[in-house]
Amino acid sequence: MNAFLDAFNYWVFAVLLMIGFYAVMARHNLIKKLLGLSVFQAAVFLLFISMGKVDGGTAPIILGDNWDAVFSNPLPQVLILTAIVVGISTLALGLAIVVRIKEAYGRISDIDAPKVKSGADTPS
Amino acid sequence: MTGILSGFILSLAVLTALGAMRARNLFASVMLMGIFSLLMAAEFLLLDAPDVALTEAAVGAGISTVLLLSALALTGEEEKPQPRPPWIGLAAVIIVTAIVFYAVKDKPMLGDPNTPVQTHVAAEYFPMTREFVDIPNVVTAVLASFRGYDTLGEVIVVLTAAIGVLFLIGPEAPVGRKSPPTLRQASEGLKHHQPVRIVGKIAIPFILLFALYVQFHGEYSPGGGFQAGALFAAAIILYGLLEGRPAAASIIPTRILRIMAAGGALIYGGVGVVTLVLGGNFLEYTVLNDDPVVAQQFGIIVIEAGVGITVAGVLLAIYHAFAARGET
Amino acid sequence: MTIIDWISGALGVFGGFFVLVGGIGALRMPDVYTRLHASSLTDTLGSLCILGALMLQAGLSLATLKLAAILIFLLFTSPVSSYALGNAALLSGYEPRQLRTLEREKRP
Amino acid sequence: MMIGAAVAIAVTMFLALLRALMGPSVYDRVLAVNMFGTKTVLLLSVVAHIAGRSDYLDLALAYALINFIGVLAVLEFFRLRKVQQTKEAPPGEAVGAADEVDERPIPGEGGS
Amino acid sequence: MSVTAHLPALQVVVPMLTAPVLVLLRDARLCWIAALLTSATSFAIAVALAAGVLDGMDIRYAMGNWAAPYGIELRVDALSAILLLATTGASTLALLGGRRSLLREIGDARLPLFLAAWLLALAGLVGILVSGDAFNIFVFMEISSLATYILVSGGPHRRALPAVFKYLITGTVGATFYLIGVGLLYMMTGTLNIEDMAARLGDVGASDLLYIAIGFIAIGLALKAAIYPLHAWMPNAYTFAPHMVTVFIAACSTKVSLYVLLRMDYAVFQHNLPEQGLHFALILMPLASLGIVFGSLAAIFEQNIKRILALSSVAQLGYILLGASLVSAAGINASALHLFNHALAKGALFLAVACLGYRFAKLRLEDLRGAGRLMPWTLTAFALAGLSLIGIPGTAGFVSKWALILALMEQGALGVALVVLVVVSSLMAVVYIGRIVETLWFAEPPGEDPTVKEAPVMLLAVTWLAVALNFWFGFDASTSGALAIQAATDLTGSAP
Repeated sequence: MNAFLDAFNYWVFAVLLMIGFYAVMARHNLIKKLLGLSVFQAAVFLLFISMGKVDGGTAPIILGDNWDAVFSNPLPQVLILTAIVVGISTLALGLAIVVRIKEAYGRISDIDAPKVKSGADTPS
Repeated sequence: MTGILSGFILSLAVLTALGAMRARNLFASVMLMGIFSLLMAAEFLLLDAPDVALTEAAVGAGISTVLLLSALALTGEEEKPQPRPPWIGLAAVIIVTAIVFYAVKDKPMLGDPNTPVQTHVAAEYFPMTREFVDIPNVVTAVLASFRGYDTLGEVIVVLTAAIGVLFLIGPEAPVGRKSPPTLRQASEGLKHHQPVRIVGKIAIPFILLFALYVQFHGEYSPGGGFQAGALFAAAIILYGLLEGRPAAASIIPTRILRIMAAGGALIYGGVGVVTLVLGGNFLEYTVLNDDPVVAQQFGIIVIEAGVGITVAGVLLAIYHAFAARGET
Repeated sequence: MTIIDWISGALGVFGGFFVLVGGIGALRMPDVYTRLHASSLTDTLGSLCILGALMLQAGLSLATLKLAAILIFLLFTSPVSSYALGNAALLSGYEPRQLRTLEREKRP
Repeated sequence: MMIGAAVAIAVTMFLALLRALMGPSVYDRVLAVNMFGTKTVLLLSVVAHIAGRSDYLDLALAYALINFIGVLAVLEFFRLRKVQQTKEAPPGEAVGAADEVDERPIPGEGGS
Repeated sequence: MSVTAHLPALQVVVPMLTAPVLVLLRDARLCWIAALLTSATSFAIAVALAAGVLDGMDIRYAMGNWAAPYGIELRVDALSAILLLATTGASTLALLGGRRSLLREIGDARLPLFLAAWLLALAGLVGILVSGDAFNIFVFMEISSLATYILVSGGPHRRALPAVFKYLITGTVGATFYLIGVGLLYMMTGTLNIEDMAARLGDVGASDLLYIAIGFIAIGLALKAAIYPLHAWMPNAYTFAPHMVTVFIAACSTKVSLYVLLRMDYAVFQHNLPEQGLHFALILMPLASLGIVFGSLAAIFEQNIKRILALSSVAQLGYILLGASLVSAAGINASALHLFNHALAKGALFLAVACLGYRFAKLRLEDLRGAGRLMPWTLTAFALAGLSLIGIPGTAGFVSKWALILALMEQGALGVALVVLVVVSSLMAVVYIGRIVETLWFAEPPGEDPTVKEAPVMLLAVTWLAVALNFWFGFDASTSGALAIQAATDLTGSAP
C-alpha cells in the first residue's frame, strides 16, 4: 500500500496517458481528439515534473542567498516549460485546421467516412 | 500534508479528465479542461515547480480556453454519437496501458534524492548558476543560458504556430464553400454589460503592470518571458472581449503583431549572432561584457525580452485570426 | 499564541466554513440562480476571511501587499463575474425555476 | 488553523467539480469553473503560507486574473452563439432557439 | 575562432533566423529569392560539413560554450552528413524549380508565410540531424513537424485538410511517445546528452524500465518515420500536399525520423545491451519485409500517381530498415547509401510529377492518358528517374540495392530469402513504374487540350538536373560510398 502511494504520481501519469490516448484514437470529433491530445501531453508533463521532486525540497528559486537548502530539480521543469509551449502551439495549429475542415466539409467528424453516411451527419 | 493534498488534487484531475473526455457537449469538455489545467498547475506547484505552474495556468486555463471557445464558435459544439466502438483504438490503448503500468512498477520512488536524476547533471546546475550567472531563479538560468538553444527552438515553435494559423485562417486565407456567407458582424464585445466593462477596464492596466513584473522579475521569482507574454496577450484579449475585437486590433494593429512575433525571435537570434561576431560560440553571453557574470545576466534579460515580445505577438495574432474568421 | 494568531485562526476557520457552505450550496441548490447566489456570496466572504487570516499571519511585508492585491482583485471581479453570468443566463431565456414550475403546474 | 481552511477549500473544490461534471446547463458549468478558479487562488495562497514562500503568491494573483478573463471569454462566446442562432433561425423561431441553451440530458454523464 | 568552427550552428541558425525575416517581407518574389539563397547557403554549409567528415574531423559544437552534459552539444557524423546533403539539396532544388508551381498553388498573398514555414521545416530537419541532445531533438522535431503540417495544408484540394489533421495527430502522438521514452531514459541516467547517456547506461544495466523506454522511443519514431504498419497518415499527406512540398518532404522528412531511431538504437542501446541488436533485428526485420511487400503491392493497385509514389516510399523505407535491421556494418552501409539514393530518385520522380501537376489538375492515371506525348521531356525524365527507383545498373538506385543484396548475402539462408524478397519487390516497382509510363506514353489521349504543353523551363531543368544526379551517383558512388562506409563504421564500430 505504501509503495502504491509512493508511486501515486506515476500511476496517475499512466491513467491520464490512457484517457488521453483513448480519446485521440477513438473519438471521431476532431476537437475532441485535440482535447485528448492535451490530456495525453499533460500526463507526460506530470511524469517529468514528478521525477524532479525531492522530499523536503523546495522550488529551485533561491530565497535570501541560501544556496545550501534542499532544492527540487530544475532541469525537468525547464524541459516541461518548453513542452507546454510546444503543446499550445500544436493545439492552435490543430484548431486552425479544424476550422478550415468545417468550412470545407460542413462537419468536423467522420471526414474520411464514405459519402453515403453524410446524411446522418447533419445535426439532429 | 502536501502529500495528501497532492494525491487529492491528482484524483480530482483524473476525474476531470474522464469527465472532459466523456462529455458529449464540447463546451462542457472545454470547461472541464480548464479545471483540469488549474488542477495540473496546482499539482506542479506542490511538486516545487512554480514556473511550470504559472505557465500551465496561463496557457492551459487562459489562452487555450480562449482559443478553444473561438474555434467552437466557428465549428459548433455538439459531438455526434458514435455508431460503433472502435476496437482497434481500444486494443492499442489497452496494450499501451498495460506496458505503462508495467513500467510504473519499476520506477524510482517519488522524492528520492539519490536517483541519477537528482545526482548527475541537475545537481551541478546550482553551483554553476551561482558561479557563472548568479541569479536566484535557477530555472531561468538553465532555461535561458545553459539550455538557451532549446528555448530559442521553443520561440521558433511558437512563431511556427502563428505562421500556420495565419496561413490557414488569416485574412488572406481562402474561405471554404460550406461556411455560411455571413456568419456574424464584427464582434462588438460585452458593451451592454456595464459593470463588467467598468471593472474589466480598471483591471487591464494592472494586468499589464503584472505582466511587466513577471517579465523583468523572472530572474528572482517564478516567471519569465513566456509567462509575461501570455499575460500581456491576456490583457489585450480582455480588452477585445470588453470592447469588441476591432477595438483591440486598433490598439495593436495586426501588422504590428506580425512584427512583434518575428521581431522577438530575431532579437533572440540576434543575441546569438552578436556573440558569434564578438568571437564567442552561438548564444555564449559571456562575451557581451567584460564581467562574464554581468554579461550572462544581460544576455538573459535581452533574450527573455525577445521571448516575451514573440509570445505576446503570436498569441494575439492567433486570437485575432480565430476571432476575425467569419466576421463580415 | 498571540492575540493576532487567535484572530487569524478564527478568521481561517470562518473562511473555511463559508467556503464549504458555498460549495454545498452550489451542489445542492435547485437551479442556476440559486446556485449562483450560494457560491458568489460565500466566495466573497470566504476569500475575505481566508486572505485576511493570511495577511495577519504575514505581518507587514511584501507578502501582505500581494495578498491585498489578490483580495482586492477577487472582491471586484468575483461579484462582477457572477452578475454577468446570471445576466447571460437570464437573457438567453433560461428562467428561474420557480416560474417554470408554476407554469408547469398550470398546465395539466 | 490554516490547514483546516485548506481542507475546507479542497473539499469545496471537489464539490465544485461535481457541479461542473453534472451540469446540467452550460451556466452551471461556467459557475462551477469560476468557483473552482477562486478556490484554486485561495488554496495557492494557503499553500504559499504553509510552504513559507511568498513568491508563490505571484501565481495566485496570476490565477485570479486568468480566471476572470476565462469567464469573460465564455460570456462573449454565449453572446456570439446567440447572435449566430438568431441569424440562422427564422425570426419566429428565435425564441425557441434560445431555449436550446439547455443541454440535452445525456444519460450516464453524471461523472464521479 | 574561424567561421568553419561555427558551421554546425550556422547550418541550423541560418534558415531558422531567415524565416522570421520572411514573415516581415511581404513581397512574394523577394521572399522566394531570400528563401532560395538561404536554402542554397544551407546546402553549401552541408557540403562543407560533409567534406569535414570525410577528412576524418570530429565535428562538435558547444552551444553557448557550455560543456556537454550541462549545455547542448551539436555533433555531425557521417550518417547525419549524408542526410544533411539530401535534405538541404532537396529543399534547394525544389525551391529553385518550383517558383511558378508554388505561385499557382499557394498564391501571391500567402507565399511569404508559406516560404517562412518552408525554411522552418528545413531548420527543424537539419536541427535534428546536427543535435547531440535527446531533448533538443524533440524540440526540433516539433519545429519541423509543425512547419511541415503548414506546408502540406497548402495543398489545393480540400482533402489536404483531413490528411494534414491526421498527420498532425499521428506526428504529435509519435513525438510525445519519443518524449516519454527520453523521460524514462533521463530518469535512469540523469542526462540528456546522447553520448553521456550511452556512457552512463552501462552502469544502469538492463531492466524492464529500460526496455519500455526503448519501446516508446521506437514506436514514436516509427510513427513519424511511417514504418509499416504505422504509415497510415503518409500516403494522403504526400498526395494532397502541394507538388513542391511533396518533393521536399518525400525526399527527407521521414528519413530524418529514421535517422534518430538508428542513432538512438545503435549509439545508445546496442552499445550497452548485448542482446539489443538481436531484439532490434527480430522486431524490425519482419516489419521491413512486410513494408517492402505491401508497399509495392498497394502501389500496383493505386490510381493516383502521387499515391503510387507515396506507397512506393513505404517499400523503399522498408529497404533502408531492412539493411539497418541486419545489425552489421555492411547493412548499415547499404541503409545509409539508400537513404541518400532514394532521396535522389524520389526527389526526381516527384519533380517530374510536379511538371505534370503544373499542366494537369488531376493526377489519376485515367486523366493523364497520353500526357507523355504532350510533355515528352517530362515523361522521359520520369522514366529515367523510375529506372533509378527500380535499381537498373548505372543508376544510383542500383548502387544501394546492390550494397543491400551483398549485405543480405552475408546472413546465410535467411539472407537469401530476403534477397528474393528485394528482387520481387523491385519487379513490382517495374510494374507500377511501367504502368505509369505506359499509360502516359502509349494510351490514347482523351481529347486535344491546347493548354497542355511542356512544363516551365526552370522546373523542367531542375527535374533533369535531379535525373542527371541519379546517374552521376550511379556511375561515381565514391563520395556517397565513402560517407556511407564511415557511417557504418561510426555506428557499428567495424568497417564493412
